[in-house]
Amino acid sequence: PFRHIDPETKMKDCPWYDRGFCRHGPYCKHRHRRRAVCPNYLAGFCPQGRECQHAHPSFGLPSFENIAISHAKPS
Amino acid sequence: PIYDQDLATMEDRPWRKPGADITDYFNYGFTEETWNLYCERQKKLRIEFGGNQQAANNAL
Amino acid sequence: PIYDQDLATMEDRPWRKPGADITDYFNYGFTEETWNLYCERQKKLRIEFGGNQQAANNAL
Ligand SMILES: [Zn+2]
Ligand SMILES: [Zn+2]
Repeated sequence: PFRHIDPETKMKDCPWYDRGFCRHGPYCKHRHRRRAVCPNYLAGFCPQGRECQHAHPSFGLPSFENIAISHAKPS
Repeated sequence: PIYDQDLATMEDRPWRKPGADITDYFNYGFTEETWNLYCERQKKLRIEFGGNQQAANNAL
Repeated sequence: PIYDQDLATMEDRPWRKPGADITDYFNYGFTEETWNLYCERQKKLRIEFGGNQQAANNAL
Protein backbone atom coordinates (compact mmCIF):
# COMPACT_ATOMS: atom_id res chain seq x y z
CA PRO A 1 0.00 0.00 0.00
CA PHE A 2 1.07 3.57 -0.66
CA ARG A 3 1.82 5.67 2.33
CA HIS A 4 0.73 9.22 2.26
CA ILE A 5 3.83 11.39 2.66
CA ASP A 6 2.94 14.25 4.89
CA PRO A 7 4.90 17.39 3.96
CA GLU A 8 5.84 17.54 7.61
CA THR A 9 7.92 14.39 7.36
CA LYS A 10 10.13 16.19 4.88
CA MET A 11 10.95 18.83 7.43
CA LYS A 12 14.09 18.58 9.47
CA ASP A 13 13.79 17.84 13.14
CA CYS A 14 14.44 20.97 15.16
CA PRO A 15 17.94 20.81 16.65
CA TRP A 16 16.94 23.08 19.52
CA TYR A 17 13.92 21.00 20.38
CA ASP A 18 16.08 17.86 20.15
CA ARG A 19 18.35 19.55 22.67
CA GLY A 20 15.37 20.06 24.99
CA PHE A 21 13.92 23.52 24.43
CA CYS A 22 12.93 25.63 21.46
CA ARG A 23 11.78 29.21 21.94
CA HIS A 24 9.65 29.15 18.79
CA GLY A 25 7.31 26.50 20.09
CA PRO A 26 4.41 25.82 17.72
CA TYR A 27 5.66 28.53 15.30
CA CYS A 28 8.98 26.82 14.63
CA LYS A 29 9.71 26.02 11.00
CA HIS A 30 11.35 22.75 12.03
CA ARG A 31 9.60 19.64 13.19
CA HIS A 32 9.25 19.19 16.94
CA ARG A 33 9.47 15.48 17.50
CA ARG A 34 8.44 14.47 21.02
CA ARG A 35 10.74 11.84 22.38
CA ALA A 36 11.47 10.01 25.62
CA VAL A 37 14.87 10.68 27.11
CA CYS A 38 17.13 7.81 28.18
CA PRO A 39 17.31 7.75 31.99
CA ASN A 40 20.82 6.31 31.91
CA TYR A 41 22.08 9.00 29.59
CA LEU A 42 20.43 11.59 31.79
CA ALA A 43 22.36 10.09 34.70
CA GLY A 44 25.54 10.46 32.63
CA PHE A 45 26.26 7.24 30.74
CA CYS A 46 24.41 4.71 28.61
CA PRO A 47 26.25 1.66 27.23
CA GLN A 48 23.81 1.39 24.34
CA GLY A 49 25.02 4.50 22.56
CA ARG A 50 23.31 4.99 19.22
CA GLU A 51 21.55 1.63 19.56
CA CYS A 52 19.50 2.90 22.49
CA GLN A 53 15.79 3.13 21.87
CA HIS A 54 15.55 6.33 23.93
CA ALA A 55 16.91 9.72 23.06
CA HIS A 56 20.44 10.74 24.03
CA PRO A 57 20.12 14.50 23.61
CA SER A 58 23.23 16.40 22.69
CA PHE A 59 23.78 19.49 24.80
CA GLY A 60 25.99 21.34 22.35
CA LEU A 61 24.32 24.35 20.84
CA PRO A 62 23.23 23.72 17.29
CA SER A 63 25.46 25.25 14.65
CA PHE A 64 25.04 25.04 10.91
CA GLU A 65 27.69 22.37 10.93
CA ASN A 66 26.07 20.04 13.40
CA ILE A 67 22.63 20.59 11.95
CA ALA A 68 24.04 19.11 8.76
CA ILE A 69 25.63 16.24 10.70
CA SER A 70 22.54 15.45 12.73
CA HIS A 71 20.52 15.53 9.55
CA ALA A 72 22.85 13.00 7.97
CA LYS A 73 22.72 10.65 10.95
CA PRO A 74 20.06 7.97 10.80
CA SER A 75 17.73 8.39 13.75
CA PRO B 1 20.02 32.43 37.48
CA ILE B 2 18.62 30.98 34.29
CA TYR B 3 21.23 28.71 32.75
CA ASP B 4 19.92 28.52 29.23
CA GLN B 5 20.76 31.62 27.21
CA ASP B 6 17.82 31.15 24.90
CA LEU B 7 15.37 30.93 27.76
CA ALA B 8 17.03 33.77 29.67
CA THR B 9 16.55 36.21 26.81
CA MET B 10 12.84 35.54 26.45
CA GLU B 11 10.68 38.31 27.79
CA ASP B 12 7.44 36.44 27.74
CA ARG B 13 6.85 32.80 28.50
CA PRO B 14 4.28 31.83 25.89
CA TRP B 15 3.96 28.25 27.23
CA ARG B 16 2.47 29.69 30.41
CA LYS B 17 -0.44 31.23 28.53
CA PRO B 18 -3.86 29.64 28.70
CA GLY B 19 -4.33 27.08 25.96
CA ALA B 20 -0.58 26.79 25.29
CA ASP B 21 0.94 23.33 25.05
CA ILE B 22 4.22 23.22 26.97
CA THR B 23 5.38 20.22 24.90
CA ASP B 24 5.49 22.52 21.86
CA TYR B 25 8.40 24.24 23.59
CA PHE B 26 9.99 21.62 25.85
CA ASN B 27 10.90 18.11 24.78
CA TYR B 28 11.48 15.07 27.03
CA GLY B 29 8.89 16.18 29.57
CA PHE B 30 10.97 19.15 30.67
CA THR B 31 9.34 22.11 32.32
CA GLU B 32 10.87 25.55 32.77
CA GLU B 33 12.16 24.47 36.14
CA THR B 34 13.56 21.04 35.26
CA TRP B 35 15.10 22.39 32.05
CA ASN B 36 16.90 25.00 34.10
CA LEU B 37 18.14 22.38 36.57
CA TYR B 38 19.34 20.23 33.71
CA CYS B 39 21.25 23.12 32.12
CA GLU B 40 22.77 23.95 35.47
CA ARG B 41 23.91 20.36 35.91
CA GLN B 42 25.40 20.33 32.40
CA LYS B 43 27.37 23.43 33.22
CA LYS B 44 28.54 22.30 36.65
CA LEU B 45 29.67 18.83 35.60
CA ARG B 46 31.41 20.05 32.45
CA ILE B 47 33.35 22.59 34.47
CA GLU B 48 34.16 20.27 37.33
CA PHE B 49 35.13 17.17 35.38
CA GLY B 50 36.21 18.77 32.16
CA GLY B 51 38.61 20.95 34.10
CA ASN B 52 38.49 23.21 31.11
CA GLN B 53 36.52 26.39 31.57
CA GLN B 54 36.76 27.37 27.93
CA ALA B 55 35.49 24.02 26.67
CA ALA B 56 32.63 24.18 29.16
CA ASN B 57 31.67 27.66 28.02
CA ASN B 58 31.80 26.65 24.40
CA ALA B 59 29.46 23.77 25.08
CA LEU B 60 26.86 26.11 26.55
CA PRO C 1 21.49 1.89 38.73
CA ILE C 2 23.93 2.83 36.03
CA TYR C 3 26.36 4.24 38.61
CA ASP C 4 27.03 0.71 39.82
CA GLN C 5 28.02 -0.64 36.45
CA ASP C 6 31.77 -1.16 36.38
CA LEU C 7 33.04 -0.13 32.97
CA ALA C 8 36.22 -2.15 33.51
CA THR C 9 34.18 -5.36 33.51
CA MET C 10 32.52 -4.57 30.21
CA GLU C 11 33.91 -6.75 27.49
CA ASP C 12 32.95 -4.49 24.71
CA ARG C 13 33.57 -0.79 25.06
CA PRO C 14 32.18 0.46 21.79
CA TRP C 15 32.98 4.12 22.50
CA ARG C 16 36.67 3.26 22.16
CA LYS C 17 36.27 2.01 18.63
CA PRO C 18 37.62 4.07 15.77
CA GLY C 19 35.00 6.41 14.45
CA ALA C 20 32.86 6.12 17.59
CA ASP C 21 31.45 9.31 19.05
CA ILE C 22 31.97 9.27 22.81
CA THR C 23 29.09 11.70 23.30
CA ASP C 24 26.71 9.00 22.07
CA TYR C 25 27.56 7.16 25.30
CA PHE C 26 28.67 9.79 27.81
CA ASN C 27 26.70 12.88 28.71
CA TYR C 28 27.95 16.03 30.50
CA GLY C 29 31.32 15.84 28.77
CA PHE C 30 32.30 12.71 30.70
CA THR C 31 35.02 10.34 29.56
CA GLU C 32 35.55 6.83 30.87
CA GLU C 33 37.96 8.20 33.48
CA THR C 34 35.87 11.10 34.72
CA TRP C 35 32.73 8.95 34.72
CA ASN C 36 34.47 6.47 37.03
CA LEU C 37 35.46 9.30 39.38
CA TYR C 38 31.94 10.63 39.35
CA CYS C 39 30.46 7.19 40.11
CA GLU C 40 32.79 6.76 43.06
CA ARG C 41 31.61 10.05 44.45
CA GLN C 42 27.97 9.17 43.79
CA LYS C 43 28.37 5.91 45.71
CA LYS C 44 29.91 7.69 48.69
CA LEU C 45 27.20 10.31 48.67
CA ARG C 46 24.51 7.68 48.40
CA ILE C 47 25.85 6.05 51.54
CA GLU C 48 25.79 9.41 53.30
CA PHE C 49 22.28 10.07 52.14
CA GLY C 50 21.07 6.67 53.21
CA GLY C 51 20.64 5.21 49.75
CA ASN C 52 18.70 8.13 48.39
CA GLN C 53 20.10 8.66 44.91
CA GLN C 54 17.97 11.71 44.26
CA ALA C 55 19.26 13.46 47.37
CA ALA C 56 22.80 12.47 46.40
CA ASN C 57 22.34 13.97 42.94
CA ASN C 58 20.88 17.14 44.37
CA ALA C 59 23.87 17.55 46.66
CA LEU C 60 26.12 17.98 43.63
ZN1 LIG D 1 12.09 24.43 16.99
ZN1 LIG E 1 20.30 5.08 26.37
